[in-house]
Amino acid sequence: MGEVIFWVIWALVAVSAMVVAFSKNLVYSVFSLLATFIGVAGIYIFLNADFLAVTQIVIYVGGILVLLVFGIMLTNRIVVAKITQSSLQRTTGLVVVGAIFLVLVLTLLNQTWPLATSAAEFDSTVNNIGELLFGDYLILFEVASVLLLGALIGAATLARKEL
Amino acid sequence: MGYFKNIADSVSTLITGMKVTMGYFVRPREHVTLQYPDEQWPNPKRKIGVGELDSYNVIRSKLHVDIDDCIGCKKCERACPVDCITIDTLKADKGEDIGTTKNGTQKRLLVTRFTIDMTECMYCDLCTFPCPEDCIYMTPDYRFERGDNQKTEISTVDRWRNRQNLIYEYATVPPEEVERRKEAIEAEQAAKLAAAEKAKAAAEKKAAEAKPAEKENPDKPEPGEE
Amino acid sequence: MHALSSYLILSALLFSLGLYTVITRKNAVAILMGIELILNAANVNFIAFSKFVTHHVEGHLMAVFIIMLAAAEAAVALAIILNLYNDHGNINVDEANALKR
Amino acid sequence: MIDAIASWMLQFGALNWLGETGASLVAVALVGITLFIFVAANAIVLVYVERKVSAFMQVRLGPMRVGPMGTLQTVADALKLLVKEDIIPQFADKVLFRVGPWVILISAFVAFAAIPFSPTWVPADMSIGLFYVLSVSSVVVIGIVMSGWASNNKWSLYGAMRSAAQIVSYEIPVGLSLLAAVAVVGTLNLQELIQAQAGVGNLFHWIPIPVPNWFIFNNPFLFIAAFVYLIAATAEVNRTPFDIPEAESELVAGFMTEFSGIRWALFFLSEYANAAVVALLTAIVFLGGWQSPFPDIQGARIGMSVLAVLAIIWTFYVKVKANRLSIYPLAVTVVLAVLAWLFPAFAQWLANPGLLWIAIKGGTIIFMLMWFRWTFPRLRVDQLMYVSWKVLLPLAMINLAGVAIWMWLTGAINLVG
Repeated sequence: MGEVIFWVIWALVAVSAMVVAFSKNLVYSVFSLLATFIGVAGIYIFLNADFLAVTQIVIYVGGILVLLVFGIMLTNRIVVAKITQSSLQRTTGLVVVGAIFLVLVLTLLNQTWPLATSAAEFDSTVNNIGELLFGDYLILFEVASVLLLGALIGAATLARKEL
Repeated sequence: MGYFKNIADSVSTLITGMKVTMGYFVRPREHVTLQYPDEQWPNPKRKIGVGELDSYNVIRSKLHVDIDDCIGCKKCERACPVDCITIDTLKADKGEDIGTTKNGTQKRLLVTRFTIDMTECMYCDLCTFPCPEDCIYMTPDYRFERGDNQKTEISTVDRWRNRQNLIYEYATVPPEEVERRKEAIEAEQAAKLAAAEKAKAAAEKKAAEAKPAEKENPDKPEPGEE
Repeated sequence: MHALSSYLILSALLFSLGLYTVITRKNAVAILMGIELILNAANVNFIAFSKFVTHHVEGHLMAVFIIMLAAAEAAVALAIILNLYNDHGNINVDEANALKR
Repeated sequence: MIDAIASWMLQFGALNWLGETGASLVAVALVGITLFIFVAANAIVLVYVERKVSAFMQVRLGPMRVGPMGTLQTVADALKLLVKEDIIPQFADKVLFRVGPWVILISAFVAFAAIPFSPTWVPADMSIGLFYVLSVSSVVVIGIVMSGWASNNKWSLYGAMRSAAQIVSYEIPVGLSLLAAVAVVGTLNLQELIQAQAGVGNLFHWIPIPVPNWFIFNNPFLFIAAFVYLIAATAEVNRTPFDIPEAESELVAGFMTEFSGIRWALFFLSEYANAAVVALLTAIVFLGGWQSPFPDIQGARIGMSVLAVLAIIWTFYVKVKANRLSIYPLAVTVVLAVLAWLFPAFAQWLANPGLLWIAIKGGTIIFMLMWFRWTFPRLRVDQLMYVSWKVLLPLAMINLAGVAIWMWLTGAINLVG
């Protein structure tokens, strides 16, 4: 059962990411990104990363995707519901990226990973993440918060008209 | 400081507003609305005409005919300045009693059609004065909706300019009856015509004498009960 | 339950598609979408390894920081794209080849 | 709960053929269908209540014709919407137009998966329940933008963009105000959050008035946080006075302009599902969820008696002040108090935590939402942003710091996790 759901989500992520990459309609691209993000959140759940899955939905779907949609709506003269986008060097790009993908997959499959021996799965990650975030990684956390503040101020400054 | 004052003002006004609506919510029911078809506001009274012009005080909302009292004199039709009244009559049969009006007048004409086009009517009240039987008058009934039993067939194309729903038909004579009477009258006239022809033919025959018997005209209808 | 490789292949696919989007698209917002795909691929890798190899939540922490970074980056990038649109009337990156005009 | 139902099903020999996965699948389907029926019934009932509440607040009658007191009006409306012609504008984006309403409905619907309705009834008792509810309700905005965009109508697009800006802004005060409660208890699990609110304590820890140990009475900062949450959440689910995305006097109907029939019904369903989620979440986080306000039988009796006395005072007040007799609250509370004193079982039932209490609390919050809606005029767009960024956000932040200081002062740390 879980196997079937896993592969369905896997296929959802793959197909929607392909739509993002190949669709001529920019709006379809951005909305199929929604399916990609939610599918990746589902993949996280299969990896026992419940906190990460929810964070993914909150920040990617509720934040970044909305920003992207705003970006599209504000940077096009909207006449009809369809916004086309053009691409450059499609064939070359496809060949290069396909080669990279093949190399990656072959490498991954031929590699033997040092798999963890303990079969115990962590039940909930929230406590562990919280303790690490305010323990070992406190400096990183603070730096990230400063970064976010800087990004906020920077974005607000850049987006002003009289720059 | 204006910032905090703004917030304080907002909070206090919000609370005031919520108090008002809650006051109405918990108040025992004193609704403004009425359950319309069941209960209605009374019509307003007005006092313009006095004495013999007392009928002038009627609110003129709809023209109405008591068709049982109508004698088909067409005085109202002639009085109407906008020709919104149409009356058709048929003579009653000889010796037939089609009733009397409330004034005791014997009715002689059968009113087969009495339509009032309320889309044309301008509520001038002029038709009510000539009526000898006081059977056409204005009513204060302002509801022009018709029940389902009075619905007329409207073609979809003409719906937007259709006025059928506001042309009121008051005549109560059923169409078969009208048809029957019309046929009877036609037959009577045809019979009269036939009799006249016959008489004429007989006179011609008499005049001709020697000629052989003529064939009947096939177009001529059968003579009635003569 | 599932082999590590199924996650890694998915991640490789996401990365390749993101890369393809970045190198072929002209529209700046579409390029941003490709970058998000690449970051997602990295996240999947981090979390898959943290479950199968290290068995510790430090990988999750890295993913949290990546997501944070992605949010900051998207905000700033969109501000820049809006400026680009104000200057050029479109956001095709191949036409934005002058520092000032 | 899913596991419980599945194992319960497997106890019957006749259902053994399902196997473990089949049983859990059936259990998931059962819970899902039950929740969907709950959402649909919730929308139908709430639409009726909303119309009646608005009518009474405006001295009208509301629906009266269909059924006794118009109770079947919304059922008739729902039937009408189901059989209405399904119109898709010619130049709309057909795919997104079809998908949009479902995105909104699903994101509103799946939030119920983490809501605990009683000590045992919780569809999925997850360790990140609160965060989960917040996250899935943030997906709504994508559905709104999708439907607004796909309509190919400028009013729809305006509504969608307003909605996106509004929801993204108001998510922050919502999160911060809930975080204040989370900081007190130290868990994101909704069930543990409720369990931490059991018992009776002093009002704001020091004022010697016995109140239930709910977070709204726990400390003054959480009291403010509850209101910050309620206001911000009202905005997040696009209800009046924050309904600029569908402002009917400016934007026709905002993002729903082009929708009709069943798709429009989906919007309505999700709107009221969202309102229910907000109400239930307020009840859970700040009002003790399914916890009873009474600690035991004696507490229930005394509490009901206090209520009855309050009702008597209220009746006299109204009689003196406005010369009217409002008999219903008096009668109900007195009867309940007498019942509680006569039958210990009834008092025990009142003191038990359960579905009754979360329903009462959620219903009160929903009534407050309706009360807001029929009292306040709509905010302007700039005022909306002002309220979010300049009032609610600083207030929520100060609250968060205040909660920490309060906990340090009182030593009232009750960590669960």
